[in-house]
Amino acid sequence: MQQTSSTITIRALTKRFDGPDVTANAVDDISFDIADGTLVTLLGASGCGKTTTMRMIAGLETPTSGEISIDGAFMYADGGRVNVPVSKRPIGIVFQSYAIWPHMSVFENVAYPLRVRRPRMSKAEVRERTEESLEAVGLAKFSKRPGTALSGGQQQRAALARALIKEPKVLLLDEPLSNLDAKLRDRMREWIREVQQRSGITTICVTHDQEEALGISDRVLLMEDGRIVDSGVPEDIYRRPTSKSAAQFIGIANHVSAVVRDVGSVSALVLDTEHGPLSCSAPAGYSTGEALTVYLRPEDLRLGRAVGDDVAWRGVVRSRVFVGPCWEYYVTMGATDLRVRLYGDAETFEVGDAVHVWPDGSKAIVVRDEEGASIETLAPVAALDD
Amino acid sequence: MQQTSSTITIRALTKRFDGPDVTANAVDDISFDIADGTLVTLLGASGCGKTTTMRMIAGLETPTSGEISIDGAFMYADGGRVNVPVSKRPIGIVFQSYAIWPHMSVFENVAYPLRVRRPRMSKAEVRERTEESLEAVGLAKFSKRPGTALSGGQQQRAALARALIKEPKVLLLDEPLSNLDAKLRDRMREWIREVQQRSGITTICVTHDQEEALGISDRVLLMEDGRIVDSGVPEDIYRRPTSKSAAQFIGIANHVSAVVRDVGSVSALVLDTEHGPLSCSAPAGYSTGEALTVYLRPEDLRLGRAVGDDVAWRGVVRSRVFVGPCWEYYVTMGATDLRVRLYGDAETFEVGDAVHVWPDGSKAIVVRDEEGASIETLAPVAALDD
Amino acid sequence: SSATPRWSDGGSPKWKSVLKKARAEGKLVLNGPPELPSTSFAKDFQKDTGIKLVLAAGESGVRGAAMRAQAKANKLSYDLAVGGAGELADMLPQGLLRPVAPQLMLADSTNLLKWKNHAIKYVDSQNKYLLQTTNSRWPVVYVNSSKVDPNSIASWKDLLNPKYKGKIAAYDPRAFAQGLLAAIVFNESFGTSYVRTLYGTQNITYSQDRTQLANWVARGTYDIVIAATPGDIAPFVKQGLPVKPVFPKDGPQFLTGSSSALKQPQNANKTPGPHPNAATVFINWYASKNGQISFTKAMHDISRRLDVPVPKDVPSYLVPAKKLTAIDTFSAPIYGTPLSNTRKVIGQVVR
Amino acid sequence: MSSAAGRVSSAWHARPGRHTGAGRVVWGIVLCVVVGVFTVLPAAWVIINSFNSAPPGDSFAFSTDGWSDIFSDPTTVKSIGYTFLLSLRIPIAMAIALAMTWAIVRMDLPARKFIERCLWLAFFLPALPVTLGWLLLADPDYGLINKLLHSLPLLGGVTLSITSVAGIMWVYISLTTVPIMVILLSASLRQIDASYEEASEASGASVPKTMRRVTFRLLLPAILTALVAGFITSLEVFEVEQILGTPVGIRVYSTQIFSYVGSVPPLYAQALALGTLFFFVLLVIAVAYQIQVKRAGAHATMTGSGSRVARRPRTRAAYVVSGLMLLYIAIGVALPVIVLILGSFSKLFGFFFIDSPWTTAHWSQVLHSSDFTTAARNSVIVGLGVGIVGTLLYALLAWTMVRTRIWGRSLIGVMVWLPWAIPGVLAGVAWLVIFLRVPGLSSLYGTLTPLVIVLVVKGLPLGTQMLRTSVEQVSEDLEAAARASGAGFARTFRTVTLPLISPMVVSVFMILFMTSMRDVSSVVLLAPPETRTLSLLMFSYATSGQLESSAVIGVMLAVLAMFVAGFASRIGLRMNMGQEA
Ligand SMILES: Nc1ncnc2c1ncn2[C@@H]1O[C@H](COP(=O)(O)OP(=O)(O)OP(=O)(O)O)[C@@H](O)[C@H]1O
Ligand SMILES: Nc1ncnc2c1ncn2[C@@H]1O[C@H](COP(=O)(O)OP(=O)(O)OP(=O)(O)O)[C@@H](O)[C@H]1O
Ligand SMILES: [Mg+2]
Ligand SMILES: [Mg+2]
Repeated sequence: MQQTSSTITIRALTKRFDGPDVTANAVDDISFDIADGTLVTLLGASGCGKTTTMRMIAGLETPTSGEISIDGAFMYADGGRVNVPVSKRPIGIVFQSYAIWPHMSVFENVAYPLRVRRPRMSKAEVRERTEESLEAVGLAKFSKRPGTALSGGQQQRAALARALIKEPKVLLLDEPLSNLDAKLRDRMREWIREVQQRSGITTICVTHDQEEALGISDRVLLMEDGRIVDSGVPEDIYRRPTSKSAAQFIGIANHVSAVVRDVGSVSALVLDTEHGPLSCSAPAGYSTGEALTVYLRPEDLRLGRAVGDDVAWRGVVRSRVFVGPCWEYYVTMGATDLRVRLYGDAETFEVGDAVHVWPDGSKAIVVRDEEGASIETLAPVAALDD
Repeated sequence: MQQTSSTITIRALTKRFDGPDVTANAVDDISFDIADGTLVTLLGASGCGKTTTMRMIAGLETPTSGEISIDGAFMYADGGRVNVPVSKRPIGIVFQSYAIWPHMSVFENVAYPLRVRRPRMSKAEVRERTEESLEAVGLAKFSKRPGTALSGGQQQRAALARALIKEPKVLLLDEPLSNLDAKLRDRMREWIREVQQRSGITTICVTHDQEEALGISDRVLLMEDGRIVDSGVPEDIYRRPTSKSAAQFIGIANHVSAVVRDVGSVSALVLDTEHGPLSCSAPAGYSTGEALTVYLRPEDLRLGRAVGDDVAWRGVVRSRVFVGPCWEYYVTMGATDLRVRLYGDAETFEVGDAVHVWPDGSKAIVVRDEEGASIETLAPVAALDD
Repeated sequence: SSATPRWSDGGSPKWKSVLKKARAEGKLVLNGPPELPSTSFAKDFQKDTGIKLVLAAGESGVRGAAMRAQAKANKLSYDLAVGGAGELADMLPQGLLRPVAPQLMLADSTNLLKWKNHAIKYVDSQNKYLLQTTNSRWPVVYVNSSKVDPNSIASWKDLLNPKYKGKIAAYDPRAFAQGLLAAIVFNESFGTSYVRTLYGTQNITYSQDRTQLANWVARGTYDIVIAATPGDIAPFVKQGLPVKPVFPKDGPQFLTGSSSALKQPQNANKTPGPHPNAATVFINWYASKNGQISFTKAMHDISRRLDVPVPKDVPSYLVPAKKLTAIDTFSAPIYGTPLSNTRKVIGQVVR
Repeated sequence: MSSAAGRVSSAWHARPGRHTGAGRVVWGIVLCVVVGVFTVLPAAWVIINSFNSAPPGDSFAFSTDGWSDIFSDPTTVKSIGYTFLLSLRIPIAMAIALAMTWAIVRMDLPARKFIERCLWLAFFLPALPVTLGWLLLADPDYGLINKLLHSLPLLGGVTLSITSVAGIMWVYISLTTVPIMVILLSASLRQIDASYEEASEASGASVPKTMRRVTFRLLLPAILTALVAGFITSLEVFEVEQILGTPVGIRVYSTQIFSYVGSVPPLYAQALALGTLFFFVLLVIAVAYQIQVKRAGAHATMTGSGSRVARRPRTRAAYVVSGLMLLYIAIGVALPVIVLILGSFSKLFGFFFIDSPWTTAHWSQVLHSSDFTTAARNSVIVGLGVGIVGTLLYALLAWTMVRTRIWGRSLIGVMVWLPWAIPGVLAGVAWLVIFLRVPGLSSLYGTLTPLVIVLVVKGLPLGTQMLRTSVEQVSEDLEAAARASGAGFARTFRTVTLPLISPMVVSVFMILFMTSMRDVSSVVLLAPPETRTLSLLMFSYATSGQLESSAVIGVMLAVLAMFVAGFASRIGLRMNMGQEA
C-alpha cells in the first residue's frame, strides 16, 4: 500500500459476469484511494458498474481480479487467496434493493447489527440506540410493524438506519435516498453527514441525483462503462469536466461545434460556432482553425427578444417546461435544439417566440475534437485523499 | 359518473391496512377525476399513500371503501360487488419494486404483455415492437440476459418498457425513474411523454423528484397522510400552494412568523416578521395585527454584504453547499436558519460572513396561522380535467 | 426376591442359584408372537419369577431376520423366541440354536406324567431344540356358512369343484408360514396333482395378512379360506358372523403347535443371548403349569399339559379328536423333503 | 426499488480458503464422502448382494440366480406394469395439488385454515385402518356408498369400486399424495413475492395464464422435486395395493420384493435384484431431475423489498372454490376419519350392523395398558429427535448446495436421492447388516442412535431437495445484509435464513416427524428389542387381528401429530412475523 492514510485502497479491480449477452467487464480495471473519514460519491450512468464496485468492496461479489484493502489490511488480494468474509469487514451497507428482512419487525431490523455485535451490548442500550435511530429516520411510530409492511421510502429509511446504527468504519450507500421526497432527503442527508463526521466514517455513496452528489460529497468519482473517467472535488467536476462524457453526464445538455477564429491573450478564444460567434476562455494551446466542441449548461444561456444584434444566436422557442425554480426552454437553432434555463425574474417566453440566445462565454467548456484523449490522460491511480 | 370526459374517477377511496402499529388509514377518503389523455403526478411525502392509491386503481389492493371507475365503467364499487380483475383493467404499471421476472430474459419480460394479448399478435410483430421498445430504453444489447442479471437502473427501464409496450389506456408509474441518472431520466421522460401523447394514454405518475413532477405533468395532486391536500397545474402548485404542508413539501424551506403591520391597497401587506420588515402581496382579507406565516423559497432570497440598511434582515453564513447550478447557503438568523440559493453570477460568500438577506416580497406566500383551514376549504371532489 | 414362589417348589440348589443369577440379570428378551404384548403374559411371568419379561413384538418376519443377523454377527439381543417352527429350516442347521431340553430342571416341568402322551414334545428330531407346548386340531378350511353349506364340503376333493373357482382365498403358500404348511399337508396326503389342481386352477387369491383372510371369509368376500388362523376367526364368530370350520371326512386331521415352539438362539460363537440365566428360568416357567395357563390364555390355545384346562373361549373343534389319523405339522420330517417338494410344486403353479 | 432483487449474483460466501480452488475441492470431497457413506453404501450393498446366493451375513457366494429368477417370473413383469400404471396418480395429484395450493395461499378462502389443517390431518391418518375404512365404504359388494347408490333411483347402475386401479389411486391421492404436495408447495409458494404475479396480471394475462407462465414457472423447482419424490415413493409403497389390490389381482413391484423377503429362507438375491432394477430407474430419474433443475435455474423470489404475499379479495369465486375443497375434504378426509373413529369404538372393526356393535373396551384397554405411555413417549422422542436433527442437517446441506461453490454439488444433488433407491424392506436389512458389521458403526448397535441415523437418512431426499428449493428462493441480499451487519455464518443462518424459509422448515419437520413416528421396520431392526413405539403397538394389534385397538392408536397418533403440527407452525410463525398467522 502506498498511502497509509487512506482507508480504502482499490487496485486494478475488475469484474466480469458470466452469462448470455455479456460483452464487457462490469467493472474494468479501476484503481483509487479514499482518504479516512471522507465521503466519496460514485457518479455514473445506469449500468456503469457502481453497484458492482460497492458490492466487491463489501465482499458480496468476488472480483475477477484486483486488490481491495481497507485501513491497510487486504480484504481481497492474490486472486482470492486473501478474501476476508463479509461479516469480518468493517462495513455497513445500504442495498439498492433494501434487503429489509420480512420476518422481523422494523425495530428488530434496525437493532440487528447491535444485537450481533461482540462484545455484547446491553439490552437497554440496544433499545435506546435503536429508538434513537428510528427517531432520526422518522420511523419510530412503525417500530412494531413487520419490516415489509412499510412504504418504499420507509423501507429505504429502515435500511439506512440499519446500516448506520453500528457506525462502521466504512459505509457503502447504494442510492440510499432514491425513493425519498425532497424534504426527507435533506433531512437524511444531514443525518448521514452528521453521523459520518461524528464517527469519522469513510463513506462511498452511489447516487443519480447530481445535486445530492455535489452537495454532500468531499470527492466525486465519475464512472463510465466500468471505468473511472474523472474525479475531483464537486465544484471542479461540475465546472471543469475533463471529457465529453463527463461533461454530458454532469448535466451539460448543450454542445456546439466550433472552429477557432482567433486566439486572444490570456487564453481567450474567439470562436465561430454553428450558431454564431462566441468569445470564451480556454486553456492555452489552441491555434486558429482548430475544430472543437463547446459545452454550455442550460443555466449559462440567456434569452432575449429577437432584435437585430450580430453577436447573439437566433432561434425559436419550440417548447417550454416549468420545473419549479425556473422555466426550461427548448430553443430550435436550425437542426439542433438548445436547452435554456431561466431562473428568477427573467422574462418568460411563449412557444413560437423568436428569440436571441446569449451564451455566457466565461462558463463555456471547450473540449478538443479528438475525443477520448482526456480520458487517456487520467492517471491510472486517481489519488483522492486530501 | 358526473364527468364522462374523464378517464379515471375516484370517489371516497379509503384503504386501511391491518397489523401492528397501524394507527391511520393509508389512504383516507380521497376523490378525484383525471381527464382523458392527461398526465397527473401524485406528489407527497414518503408513506403518504401514493403507492397504495395506485395499487388500488390497478386492482392489486382491495379498497376498504370507495369507488373507482375507468372510462365510465366501474372497476371497483359497492364494497367489492363490482371488482374487475387486474388483467381485465386497461392498465399498465411500473412497480416501485420493479418485479422483473427472473425466469425470463429481458426480451421475454418486455414482450410478455404482447404475447398474452388476445387477439394474438404475430410473432414477427411482437419481435419488432419489443425490439423497438428495448431500443428506446437502451436495453437492446442485453435482450438475451436473464431479467435480473441487470443493474438497478436497467431493471427499472425494463419495467418501464414492459408497462408501456401494450400502450394501455391507463398507465400507472410508481417512481419509474428513481434509479436513473439525469441524462437517462430526461430521455425516458421524453419517451414516456411521446408514447403517452401518441396513444392518448392517461397517466398517473408517482415521483419524489419535484422537477420531474413539475416538468412532465399536466396536473399535480399533492397528498399528505392519505389525503389529497392540493391540486392544480404545476405552476400554480409551485407558486401558490394553499396550505402550510403543501408549501413545505413543494420545497419552500423557509417559513417566517409575522404580524400584519399595515394593509395597503391592491392587497399589499406590510409585515413585521421575526427577522425584520417585509412588504408583500397577499389575497385580500387580512387585517392589521393578524398573525401569519410567510413562506419563502431559497431562490427568492438574495444575499448582500452587511452594511447598514434597515429593510434588510441580518444574519451570518453558517454553512454553504455547492449543488451544481447554484450555491446553497444556510444563514443563521437568531434561533432559526434561512436557506438561500444563489444562482448564476451572484457574489459568493464564505462561512462566517455577516450578510444581509433580501427577501423578494412579491414571491412570498402568506398563510394565516389557523393552519389546516386551507385544507378544509378544498372541495372533496377536486375536478382536474381541463 | 421374597420367598420362593409356589410354582417352583422343590427346586434343586442349582435351580436356586440359577434363579438368583437370573434375578440379578433382571430381565429377559423374548421374540414372540404379536398377540402377547396386549395380554397379561409378561406380568404373570414377572409375578412368578420377579424377572421382567421384555416382549419384542412386531413384524415377526422382520424380527426373525434381525435375530438371525444378530446371531451371525455375535450381537444377539434376544434371549428366547416363541413361535412357529421355521428355525428348523435355517437357524438350527446353521448352529444358531442352543438346546432347551437340558435346561428344564424343575420337577414339575420335567414330570412326563403331566404331559400329553406322557412326553415333552420337541419339534426337532434331536428332541431338544424346539419345545412345543400346545397342540390343537387345525381347521385348514373355513367357509362362510351363508354362502357355502359347511356340510357340502364332505371331501377334500370338493375344494376342487369348479364352482368355487375365484371364491377361495388362502394364506400365501410362497411365504414360509401356515399357507405353506397347508400345502405341504395337501401334498403329502393327496398328492401333487391335488396341489396342482387346487392352487393352479381354482384362481385362489393369496394374502399374507391374517386379518385380511379372516375378514374376507367373515364378510363373504370369499366363500372359502385356506390356512386362516383360528385366533383371527374367533372374534367374528363371537359376534355371530357365519364363519364355520370344515373337516372333510376323507383325510387325516391336521395337528399344529400354533405359536408355541420355544427355542433359544445363540451367537455364531456359541454364546447365548444377554440374559442366559433368566432364559433358563423362563424355559422352566414356560413348561410349568403356571406358565402354560398364562400362555394358553393369552394365545387361546390348548396346552399339552394335562393339568392345564382348555381356556373357555377356545372353540371345541380345536381340541384334537382322540382316534383319528392325523398329520402333525409340527414335526421335523415335514421340514425336510416334504417341504422342498411342496415348494417346488407351489413355485411352479402359483404365480 | 428492488433493483438487485433476485440478482443472479455470484457467491459472496467467500470464506477464506473455502472459496479458492483448493478449498472448494477439499470441502467438496469431504462433503461428498460424508453424504456418500450414508447414501451410496446401502445402495452398493443392495447391488452387490443381488449376485449373492448366500444369506446376508454369510460369506459371499456369487450367483446370477436372483436375476434369472426375476426375469423368468411373469408376475414380476406384470407387477412392474401395474406399478407404473399406479404411478400415474402422481401427475394427477400434482394437478389437484397445484390448484389447491394456489387457492390456499393466494385466495382469501373462507375456512382456509380449516382446509389446511384437514390436509395435514389426512397425512397423519394411519394407512391400514383408513384403507380398510375405504373398503367398507366403497367395496363393490358391500360398500356403504354403493348400497346408497343402488338405492337411489337414477344412479341404480353405478358402482364405485375401491378395489380397482382407480380406487387404489384415490386412496393414495386423498390420503398422502395430495396432502403432502400441498404442504410442500404451499410452503414454497409462500416464498414467492406476489408482485411477480401482479405484474403479469397487470400485463393483461388472466389468472390461469399467470399461473401457467409465472407462478408455476417460479415454482418449478419445488414442483419438480415434489413430482420426483412422489413418483419414487409411489414405486415403493404397497400397503394399499396389498389390501385393495390383492382380491382383484393387482400386484405391484414392491409387494413382490416383500414376498421374496418374507419367504423362509428369504430370497434375498431375488429381492435385491428387483431392488437393483428399482435403483437404476431411480438413478435415471435423479440425474434427469438434476439436469432439469439446472435448466430451470434458481430464482430468488423472496426479495428484500416489500415482499408481500397478497391475497385476492374474497369474491364469490372464493366461496365456490372453498366449497369444492370442503367437499373434497368431506369425502377424502372426513369420511375416513369418521370410519376410523367409529372403528375404534366398534366391537368388530368394520361390522357396524351387528347387534350392539359399539364398545369403549378397546379404548380403555389401550389407554390402560402400561405399554401405551411408554410407547407414546418413545414415539415422541424419536419423532422430535429425528425431526429436529434431520431438519437442521438438511437445511445446512441445502444451504451448502445453493450458496457455496464447493466441488461436487451436482453429485451431492444426485446422491441425496439414493436413500430412496432401495425399497424400505431391503433398506432395513441393508442397514441392519451395515450396523452389525461395519467397524465403528457396530458399536452403536443396541442404542437408539442407529435408528435415528437411519430415519434421518431416510428423510434426506425430500428434506434436502425441498429446503434447497426454499433457500434458492431467498434473495442472497437478505443474507448478505446480515453478514454485513457483522453476523457470522451460524448467526445469519439461525436468525435470517431459517426464519425466512420457516414455512418449508416446518413442513419438512412435520413430514419427518410423522414418517419417523410411523416407522415400524427400522425400529424392529435397529432399535433395542424393548423399544416400543406407538406404530409398533399399532402394528402388533393389527397383525394379531385387533384392528379396533389399532384404530385407537391410529386416532391417538393423528391427535398427537396434529398437536405437534400446531406447535411447530406456531414456532414457525414466531420466527417469521412477515408470515400471516
Ligand atoms: N402492508 C402494510 N401494512 C400496514 N401498513 C402499511 C402496509 N403497506 C403500507 N403501509 C402504510 O401505508 C402508508 C402508505 O403506504 P404507501 O406505500 O402507499 O406510501 P407511499 O406514498 O407510496 O410512500 P413512498 O413514497 O415511501 O413509497 C404508509 O404509512 C405505510 O407505512
Ligand atoms: N448478474 C449479472 N450478469 C451479467 N451482467 C450483469 C449482472 N449484474 C450486473 N450486470 C451488468 O454489469 C454492469 C454493471 O452493473 P451495476 O449493477 O454495477 O450497475 P450500476 O452502475 O449500479 O447501475 P445502476 O445505476 O443502473 O444501478 C451492467 O451493465 C449490468 O448489466
Ligand atoms: Mg446500481
Ligand atoms: Mg410508494
